[in-house]
Amino acid sequence: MKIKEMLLLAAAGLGLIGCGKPGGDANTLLIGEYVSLSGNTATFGQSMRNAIDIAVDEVNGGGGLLGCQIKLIVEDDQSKPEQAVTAVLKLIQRDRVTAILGEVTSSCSIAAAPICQQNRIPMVSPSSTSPELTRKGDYIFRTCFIDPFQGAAMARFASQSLKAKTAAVFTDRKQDYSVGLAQFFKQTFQETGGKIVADEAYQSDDSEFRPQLTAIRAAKPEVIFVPGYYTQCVLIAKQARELGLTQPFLGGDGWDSDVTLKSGGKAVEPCYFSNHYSPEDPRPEVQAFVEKYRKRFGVTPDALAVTGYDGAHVLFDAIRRANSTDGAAIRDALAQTRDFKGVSSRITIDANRNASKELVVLKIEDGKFKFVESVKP
Amino acid sequence: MSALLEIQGVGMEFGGLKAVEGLDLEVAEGELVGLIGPNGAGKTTVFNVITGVYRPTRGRICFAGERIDGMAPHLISRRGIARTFQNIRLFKNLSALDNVVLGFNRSARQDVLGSMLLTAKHWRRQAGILKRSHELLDKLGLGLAEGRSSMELPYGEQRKLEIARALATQPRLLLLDEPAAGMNLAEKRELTGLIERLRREFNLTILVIEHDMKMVMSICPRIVVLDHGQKIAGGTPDEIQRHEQVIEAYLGEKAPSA
Amino acid sequence: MESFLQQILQGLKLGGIYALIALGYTMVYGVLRLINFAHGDVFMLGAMLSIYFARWTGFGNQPSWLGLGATLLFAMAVCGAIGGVIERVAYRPLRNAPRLSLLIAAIGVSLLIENVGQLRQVFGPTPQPFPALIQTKTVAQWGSLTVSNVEILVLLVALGLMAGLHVFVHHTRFGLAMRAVAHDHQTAGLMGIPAGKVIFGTFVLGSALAGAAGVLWGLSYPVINPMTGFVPGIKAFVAAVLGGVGSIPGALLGGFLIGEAESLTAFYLSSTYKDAIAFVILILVLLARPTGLLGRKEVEKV
Amino acid sequence: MKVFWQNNMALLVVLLVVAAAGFGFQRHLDPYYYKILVDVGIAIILVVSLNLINGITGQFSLGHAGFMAVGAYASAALSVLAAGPWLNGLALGGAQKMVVEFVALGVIVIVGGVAAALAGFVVGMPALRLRGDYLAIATLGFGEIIRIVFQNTEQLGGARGISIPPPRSDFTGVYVCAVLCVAFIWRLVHSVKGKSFFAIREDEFAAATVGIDTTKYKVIAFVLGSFFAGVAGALFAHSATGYITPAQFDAVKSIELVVMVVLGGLGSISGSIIAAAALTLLPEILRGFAEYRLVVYSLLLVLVMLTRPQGLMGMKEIKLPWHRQPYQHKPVA
Repeated sequence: MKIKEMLLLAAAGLGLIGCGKPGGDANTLLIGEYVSLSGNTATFGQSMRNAIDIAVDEVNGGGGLLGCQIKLIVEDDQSKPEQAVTAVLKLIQRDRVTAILGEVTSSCSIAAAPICQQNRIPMVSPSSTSPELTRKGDYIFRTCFIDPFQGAAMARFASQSLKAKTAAVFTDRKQDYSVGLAQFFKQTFQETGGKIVADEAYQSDDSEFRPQLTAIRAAKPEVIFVPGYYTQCVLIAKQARELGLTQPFLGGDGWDSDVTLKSGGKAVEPCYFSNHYSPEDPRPEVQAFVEKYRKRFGVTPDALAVTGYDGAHVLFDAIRRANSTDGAAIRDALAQTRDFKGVSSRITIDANRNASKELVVLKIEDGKFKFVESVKP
Repeated sequence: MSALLEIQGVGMEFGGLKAVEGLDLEVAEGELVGLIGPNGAGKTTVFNVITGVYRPTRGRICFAGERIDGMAPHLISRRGIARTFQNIRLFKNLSALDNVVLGFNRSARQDVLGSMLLTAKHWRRQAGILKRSHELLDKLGLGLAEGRSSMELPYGEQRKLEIARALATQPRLLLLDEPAAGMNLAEKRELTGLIERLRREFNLTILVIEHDMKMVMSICPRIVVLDHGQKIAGGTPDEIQRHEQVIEAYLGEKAPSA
Repeated sequence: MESFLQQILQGLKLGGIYALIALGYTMVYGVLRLINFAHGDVFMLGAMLSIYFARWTGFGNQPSWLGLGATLLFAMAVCGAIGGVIERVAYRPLRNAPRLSLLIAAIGVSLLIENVGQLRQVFGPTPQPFPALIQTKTVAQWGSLTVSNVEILVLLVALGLMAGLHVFVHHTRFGLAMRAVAHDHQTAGLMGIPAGKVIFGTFVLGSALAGAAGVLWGLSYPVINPMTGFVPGIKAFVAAVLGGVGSIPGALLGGFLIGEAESLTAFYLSSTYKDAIAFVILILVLLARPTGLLGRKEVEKV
Repeated sequence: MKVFWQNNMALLVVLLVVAAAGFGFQRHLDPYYYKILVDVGIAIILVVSLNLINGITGQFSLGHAGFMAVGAYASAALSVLAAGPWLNGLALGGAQKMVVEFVALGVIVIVGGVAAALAGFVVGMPALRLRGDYLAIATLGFGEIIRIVFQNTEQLGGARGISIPPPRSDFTGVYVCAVLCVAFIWRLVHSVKGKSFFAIREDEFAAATVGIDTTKYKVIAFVLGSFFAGVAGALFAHSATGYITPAQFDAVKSIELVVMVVLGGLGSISGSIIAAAALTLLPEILRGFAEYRLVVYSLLLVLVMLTRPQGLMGMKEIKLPWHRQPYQHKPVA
């Protein structure tokens, strides 16, 4: 009796999930997107999702792709790698999507990548920078630069452009992204003759950074490299200034956000960080995107929005060139992406399925992001 | 042959409050001793000290020639002292049978692995304990109640079940803390008979705290009186009834209900 | 020496806020034996709603004492109300349920607040800047040791509120009733104390303090998102337990100790293992004093 | 010996059915459902083992994810350093490969479990002196310490996580472990001596006075619970993706597991199984709600608690008809 009830319950549960109708009709092209809409990295996921929405609307407004309208199916992964796997399986198995976009964080992308690989569904991650990701297989691509490039670029910028001899590093030990950037920054900075005088750490959930900053102050570095996300970087900058640290900050693309300017105020100046684009860049494609994004969402697009937008367009472009919804064909087209004109820069996919693209160094000055220089791959 | 239980100069203090002071008490094998005194006299504290709930602040307690003060409660139980509680403390959500089975715990020297794999040896042992538990429950007239959870049982049966659980540990000394509390006259009479019977059948030595003077006087050949943590008298029921200090101690509170 | 004092000062400020949050935990625990998991989220709401309040009234644009006072009062009132509603809707029906069920209801409420908060239509997941209700200034400087007005303010408001609470608990009828309920639910009921009302009042009071803590947090760490409450909530909970859950001076002591422990370990021992070391200290303290520093030892009634 | 086989026949049959089902599912079941089923299996192991500690023995642990992490990382280390390369070197194929990988998974899983059990012992010995919420905080602390240590161990990938080579824990592997976990814990706590676990929860002091070594039983519950948490961790680490990061084992995960235990009913093993399945399936069922998914999820959680404060099953158990009863109650007259 009880068992029967239980089985009925379970069956009802599975039946409910079974409602989703797999595949699309002839006039729609299904693209899957898995992203963190809840959990700790929801703020990043939101940016990426917004930008991809714009990209899809553009393509659909311009007549669609391969004669079809793109239908984007977005699944939330709660910022958890194990949930990312489930979300991707659902997109592939239930919805039968043609290709997949996502995720922001490397840990979620790395967890989900093998699923795409096994099912021969091309996956493009717009912003996961861990080198590990694209080693998961030949269907896995990314359209952003990787940790070593970014970390090394900032180290060279510190020693060559800023002529810094000493640096402090302040790492978010909970974020793979931050740990990766810090490692390559330290390596390169030391190779170019610099010295790391302080190496401190925090965890993403922290709010009080003064103890570590006091230690950094005592080491008297010329620059402070903070490879974190803006959610903490703003607080770090504010507290550092309160403690009388006047050195410039260096950072990665995690600094790029309206939040940095709005909440950081004078405290985040001067700061130099590597990024995918400069919102000041006069190129029309940049200005068009920035304006569209501002109009729709009320804020300046951040790094994750820009990479999301470019990632989506690189994928759509590859599908167009492949002229097919076949996974292998799209994969080959993706691999042959050369000098794609993205908002961030020209994007070329290299032999390791990583994007070879320019990086820009921005400076925060007068409440704005100013272009300083660009670094070629 | 020395006494089964020897308490020498035991004192128990709680942050300056002396609950028991310089208590000497001997209970010989096979005796049935009553422990009485007004509320707050420290009777239950004596039980708690004997069963290892508290480590006495001074003095020594020997059981069967072995010092047990300061020993962990479960070790004292395994040496042969069992008890019941003033406010019944059964395992409420477990069945009556399970409560008794737990008393047999000590004799079931089986390992965790055996029970997980359900080995033949384990199965046999388990059957043996169940058989003895059934028998014990029958003996106390609880046979029909065994499948019910202990908190559903009527009050009188809960009291008896607690005694059954204590007996299952195969004690030599049984400490009963107000076994007749809350019982009606008929139940009390039955209990009196039960205590007598069990004592003979299980070869028990019993120390009993009881407020019902009539009952204590009728069943206990020897009575010890506590007041303010000190022993003020000891002797046969007749001697106690005439003892001046005892009468005084009780008048200070209320007349003994006899 | 200056660095040492600097760490002590940071620890005091952080500890003051932890203590304010911990008070809510400890008071509710006292009357209900419930770890109110949603408390950290009420704290977050205090900070978050203050942002909207300051924006709406314009207090955020122009630093002023009036603005600060008004925002603080607003946060306390609104959080008190929220706390009351949560108690009525989610906890009261479970008054006689097992304690852990109440805990799960609290976790559910906590998740609900966080998830609703993350919706685009509500707060959205993006961190929002907390307005500068007062201008941050360095008010004292000895060598490299700097003291800012925000730090002084946070400490003063936290201590003031705690002193107020102390007076309230020890010198009002409601406070007496609260202590009676905390001491023994049933007896208090028999003595004619309306336990239901007292519990409700305690929730309102504790939540109001969390609201105030939210504003102080916003002033010190001016970036707020819907998940902001989780970590300070857990830390304050730890502080309450460390001090001896149920004890108001314990919450105070626990809060300051956690604040100092975090601050000093990060500076002197290891920033990498800071949280781990803080937890090791906590566990060692608990092993030495299994009911917290100022917790009442529950004497087993046999 | 005959009794032993009689007692274990049903279990063997269930294990064979699981193996057969696993074989079938792998070929014919939609991989999305397959993955969810595997997740449910891992959740069952975690929740039932936590129920042994929290529900059955009444010790409030908030650190289960930490022990899961120990199992996951110990097994990961074994796979990366030894098992993975060794299996690769064998270059097997077909059925042979399947069998060897299954056995290798067994060894890996046991190593994960033993490592977690050891951690459970080291943590449990001192911590179990604490009661109630104090124990909760201490275990929460231990869980966080374990996570932070892994986060800073570069050899195991640190915050960047670690990729783990095959063998993979498939349906068969996970459900064999789940069935054994449920069977062992069920048999233990419903055996004559195992009733002691319940007794400690009901009244720790009374339990001691009937001769139960309460410390020993609490440690057994903690160590055994940690063992299965480690087993689940090892299975989790070797699941389809073969990639773990320390952040997956944070306090939030521990809280999630406590929620499942209480929702199922404290002390009810069948309740734990139902709750593990229900709360793993629920977010998937709710996918239709898009961004409101977790709002609905938390709302449901509160509503269930309000309507069923005892949890779904209370203390009751669903007993299988073929369950061989060690206990025979006389019928109530």
